[in-house]
Amino acid sequence: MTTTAFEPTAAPAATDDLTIGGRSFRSRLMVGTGKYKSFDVMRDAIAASGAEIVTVSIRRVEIGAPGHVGILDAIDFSGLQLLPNTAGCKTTEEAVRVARLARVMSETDWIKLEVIPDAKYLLPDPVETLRAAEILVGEGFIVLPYMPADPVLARRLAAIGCATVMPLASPIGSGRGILNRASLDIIIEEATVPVVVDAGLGVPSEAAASMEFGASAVLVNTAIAEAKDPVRMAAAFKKAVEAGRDAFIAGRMPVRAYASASSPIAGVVRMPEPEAPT
Amino acid sequence: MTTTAFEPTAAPAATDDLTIGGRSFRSRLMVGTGKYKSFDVMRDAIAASGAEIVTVSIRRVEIGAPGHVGILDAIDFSGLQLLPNTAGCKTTEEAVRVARLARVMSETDWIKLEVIPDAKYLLPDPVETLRAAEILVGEGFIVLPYMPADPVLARRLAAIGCATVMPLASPIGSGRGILNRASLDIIIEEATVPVVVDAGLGVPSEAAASMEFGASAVLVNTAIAEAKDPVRMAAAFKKAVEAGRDAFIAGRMPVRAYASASSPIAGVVRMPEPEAPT
Amino acid sequence: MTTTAFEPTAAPAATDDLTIGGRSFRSRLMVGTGKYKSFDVMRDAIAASGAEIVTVSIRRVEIGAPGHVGILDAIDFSGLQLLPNTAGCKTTEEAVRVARLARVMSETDWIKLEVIPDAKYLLPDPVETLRAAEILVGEGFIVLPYMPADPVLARRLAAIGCATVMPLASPIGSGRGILNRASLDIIIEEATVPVVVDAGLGVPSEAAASMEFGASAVLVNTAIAEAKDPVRMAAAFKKAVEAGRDAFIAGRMPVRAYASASSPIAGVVRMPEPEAPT
Amino acid sequence: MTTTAFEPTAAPAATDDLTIGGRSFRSRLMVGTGKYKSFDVMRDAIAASGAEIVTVSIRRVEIGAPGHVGILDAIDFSGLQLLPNTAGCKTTEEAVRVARLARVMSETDWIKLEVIPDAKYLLPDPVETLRAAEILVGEGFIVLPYMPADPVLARRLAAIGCATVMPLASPIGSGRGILNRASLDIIIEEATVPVVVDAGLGVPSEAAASMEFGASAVLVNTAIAEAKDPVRMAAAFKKAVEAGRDAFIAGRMPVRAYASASSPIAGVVRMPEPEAPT
Amino acid sequence: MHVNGQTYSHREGLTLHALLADLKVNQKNVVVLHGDDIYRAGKIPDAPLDKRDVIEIVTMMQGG
Amino acid sequence: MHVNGQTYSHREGLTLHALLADLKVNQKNVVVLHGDDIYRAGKIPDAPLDKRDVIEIVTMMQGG
Amino acid sequence: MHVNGQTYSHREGLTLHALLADLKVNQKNVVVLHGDDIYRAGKIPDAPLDKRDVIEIVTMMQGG
Amino acid sequence: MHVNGQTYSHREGLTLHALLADLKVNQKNVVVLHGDDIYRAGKIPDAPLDKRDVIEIVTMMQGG
Repeated sequence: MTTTAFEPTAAPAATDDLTIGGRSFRSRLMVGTGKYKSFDVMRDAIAASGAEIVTVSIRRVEIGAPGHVGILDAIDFSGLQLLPNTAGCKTTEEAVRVARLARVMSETDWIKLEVIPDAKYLLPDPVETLRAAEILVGEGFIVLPYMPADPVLARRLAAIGCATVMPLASPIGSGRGILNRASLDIIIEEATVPVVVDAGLGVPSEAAASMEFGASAVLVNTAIAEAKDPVRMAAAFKKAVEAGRDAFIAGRMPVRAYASASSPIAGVVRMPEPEAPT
Repeated sequence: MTTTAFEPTAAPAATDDLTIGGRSFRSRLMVGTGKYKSFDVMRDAIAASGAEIVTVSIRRVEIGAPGHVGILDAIDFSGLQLLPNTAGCKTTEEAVRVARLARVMSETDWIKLEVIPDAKYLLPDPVETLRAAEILVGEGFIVLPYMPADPVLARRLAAIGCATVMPLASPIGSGRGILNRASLDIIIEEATVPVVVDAGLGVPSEAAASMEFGASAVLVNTAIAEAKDPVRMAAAFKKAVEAGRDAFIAGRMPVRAYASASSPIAGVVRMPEPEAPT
Repeated sequence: MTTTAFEPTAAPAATDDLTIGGRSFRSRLMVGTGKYKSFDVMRDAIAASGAEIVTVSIRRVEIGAPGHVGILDAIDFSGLQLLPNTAGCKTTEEAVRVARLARVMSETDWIKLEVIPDAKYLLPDPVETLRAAEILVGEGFIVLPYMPADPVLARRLAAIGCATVMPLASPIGSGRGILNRASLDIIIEEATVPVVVDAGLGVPSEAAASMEFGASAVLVNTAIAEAKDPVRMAAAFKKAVEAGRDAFIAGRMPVRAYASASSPIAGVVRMPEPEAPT
Repeated sequence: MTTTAFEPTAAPAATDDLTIGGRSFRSRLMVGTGKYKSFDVMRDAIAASGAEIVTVSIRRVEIGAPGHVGILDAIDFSGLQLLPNTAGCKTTEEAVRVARLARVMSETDWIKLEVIPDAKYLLPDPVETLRAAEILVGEGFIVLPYMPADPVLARRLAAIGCATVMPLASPIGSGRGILNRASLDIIIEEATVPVVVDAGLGVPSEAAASMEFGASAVLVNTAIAEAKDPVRMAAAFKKAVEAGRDAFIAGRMPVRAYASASSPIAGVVRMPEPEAPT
Repeated sequence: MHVNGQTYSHREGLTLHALLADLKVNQKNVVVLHGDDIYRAGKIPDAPLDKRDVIEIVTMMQGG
Repeated sequence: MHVNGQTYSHREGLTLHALLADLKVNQKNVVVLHGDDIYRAGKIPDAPLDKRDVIEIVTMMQGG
Repeated sequence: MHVNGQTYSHREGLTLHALLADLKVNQKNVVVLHGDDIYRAGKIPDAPLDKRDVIEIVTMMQGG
Repeated sequence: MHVNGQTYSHREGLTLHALLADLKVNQKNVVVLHGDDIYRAGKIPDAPLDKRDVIEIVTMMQGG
């Protein structure tokens, strides 16, 4: 089950693959590995999500805990693109340092850049994120920066060579959904790299909507991990992202101010006029 | 392809079937047959939607048009539940009369009751809809009334024996999405019969959202028929409705005012304090 | 002093008066008298609101309570149009009966018709409201019906001779604001009598918005009575309703998809091109 | 108490003055001077708005246009705080240079800092805005930076000594209203300097709402200048801002999921039970 | 008989005025419904009451 | 008489079958309303028609 | 030299006052930037101009 | 010296291998930062440690 899940069989048109850092993906749903009740649930949820890109974090080992188990001891990530993050870093220096450790640890150049000074809303610092991204791009990383939904910042991050931009829909883990729609629309309109809606999505319909208005992908963690049934919710997000992408490609109907009848106007069976007396 | 579509193979848990008028359905997406460019596109779209309940209308034949082709000449509805509507009827009398014709025509007791006096917004008349529903229920029809998103009216329609209630999300064919969320929430909270969100849905995410907040099913016509690629859009709605229903059952995460970190708080790699000179 | 309050000195153009039941009013803010901590606060709040139409209810006297004080013992309504309601009535019969008692009690033909079967959301019954309205109009009442935001019902209530329609913004006393914007827009577009947005408004900006999108007036009770400072809140609603009405008359700017510079495009001080070496 | 309610001319408590750069203001509505049809309309609109802070721009004189008339030739700004902007500047260098010219021109240290690289949405550059602000604060300017609705950037701008932060509600001149509510809430919650909602407000209710959720002031230009009747619209914004501020101070009612009756529950006149036969 | 929804034990010769007196009703600003007849304060007749009568004595209260 | 909402000139001895033939109606998948009687295709009687009769000939069409 | 972004042909002995006169600039309410020096109306020196000079002559305009 | 942010009392002749042994670190799937040098599990040199050294021993964990 786990195995097959990592090799999606039913392949959509290759022309609709998502390409990041020169690598192609069929799934447009990225998932995180945080907050799961157990590794077993995590494994099954990742499988059910069909995700091909999975985020992890880098942390200090617990000293004096010989039995200490890291995620690599529990999960087989073969066939998946690991996306280590710099979560917890408050400055450019910390983020760059953790990125370098992550690169050696994960044996990939991919890094989800997070520079987040505040703990309450976990909002990224636009200035430090740009600074750190410049350094990491310079060191050959494939940088996927988590960022505020700021179109000007998105342009600058793309301009310096980031592989994607990852604007937030709402605060991390809040489940408040898409609170920045207007800004996301502009970011997508102007995008020269894939736009990944990251953080805040709480239900599959919000992921579907993100794809419908043109996002290239979405990243979901808490909404799956904290669902009552994470595996079923992961499957729901998989379907929703596919539905939203299909709808984007299929081309939505126009929005009308007024109604438009679904049934023919002509030929309705009406009461006849009363016969005029002869 | 068409054939198989009408006999869904992958069956969800029977316990999650939708039951209306004593009949069980696996699909929670009902589709209309209006506005398609061709019967071929309609046929493929219905198949791709996985719908098991399909709406049609009753109209006068064109006199002196010997080659006249009705939908029954073009589409094989075997295996589907036909749902004839009373679209175009402005009064209780007209609706009841068309319902009787529809019953003989379709050989089913199912009727989608529409009593709509105005042409601009095609909004149903609450008083006439209730009157007509009482008559038709009395005549043994299985009545699915199209109605304004009015919780009190919904209670009354259920109380007199309607098989479902079908509140509108927004005006028919407008594609404006869910404009009555608060009223729909109350209707669903108080519902004693299945609540089918009908009219106005424009994209799959809106169908998914309807299922997530507890609708039993949705009815879609224009959003599929008027998509640039109706067949792909039909498949998108199928996935979205399944995703929304799965999410409803899986149980969504709580919504938080603040953020909640996805990565562990402890063990972050921080810069050490500078060593005090010795 | 209270008296003068009921004769606003600064008069807007007489042409913008609100006319209901043949009587003209300068204020477009109607207020209720429920839920106040004291009659003194109520009196000051009504004065601060500038309201000229004030709602009251009819209730059984407490038997064996000789000192029983009704609102008429406490408040001087001279100069105000009393608007007794039928709150608490669940059926047409109860509402008609209370209306007749109210007429004798208040010495006015004005009645705010409420037929509300459920206690949780206090939503009006569309069918009973129409029935009761027909009877009361027939008896010469000036009927202001509280109603769901249902455009078809609004047309019917106006057609049978109601003086206004009073669609709800959200459930009574919920303070949830305008949850029925799309339906209210249609009701206002088609209106042949004044449209009074009633119930659910929680803050002045929602009253201002109602006037901006074309309501003729608003009715507010809980939002004022339950404010920490009801008198200041009453003054705030007064200003907001005037602001919204002024804006409606002044004619709003167009909404643009893109930006439009507020400062001149030409003549910006730019850095000069570097001088070519000579 | 009642008295004061009837004399809105009486100044609000001095404690509610808005203080920026050590100067106190009674009005919380700032207005721009762009886009007016004539200087006469501008003059009357500014007066009707009651604004005490007015924005202007700096532009090159038209060479060879001897009769060239600048705004100072047409409008008497005595008693108003001039707020020159750096509109049109795309880089830190341009903005700093224009700020220095503006300081000499206006004989004030106040500057509305705008660093806007793109013309389509006129969105400010977060990185350049912070850089320019640091330079100008260092030169003793009272800096009011126009900024994206980014809470982290707002904290940084306040930390380096800006006098206010001016997050945008939606793109300049779009009239799209408040599209960043969630971000504005966080900015206001964390604010250590006055938060001025700037750009995008289209109608007075949006200004009132901004004040209700805690903004210290709003800045409006296009919504007044492009109204059909700018002077009446200016008066409407004045009332709306006062209404919103009053409501903020008065303390809004709680929002409830359910209804709460405005009229007494007890003592409703009900039909009696039919008398049992004796 | 019924008064304001409660049963009231009728007695021989009871009239409307007597009833109001018994009940200690503050007659200022009240309206009385006797069967289908409605009387405002000050115009209430001293009508004889039957044991099947339904009486409502109401006043104006706060309301929204 | 009325047929599908249009007046139709009745003639002596006209029957339902004759009418359908005159109108060249493709009888497959139609339903006929004659007064209050409803007949499905194949079961339409050759009923005599009166000049005050109201006839509806309908079929199933697309609809939402 | 550059004046308000446009090239201006410098001539021997040209001064700021002469330039403003040439350009027929209404000097009321203008500010002049000469290199890094900024002068308000009425305080503009009659400085000699070099052919590499950059001059900005600005005023206050409408703006939001 | 500092190990994972905590001060660690350095002793004469301490090496990286000895430190990891002391700390009972499960060396599978860890990465070690020694100054600016980063070593993956299995490639960690037995480098001598100085009392001013900063050591980070990290692994991969859950995260979003």
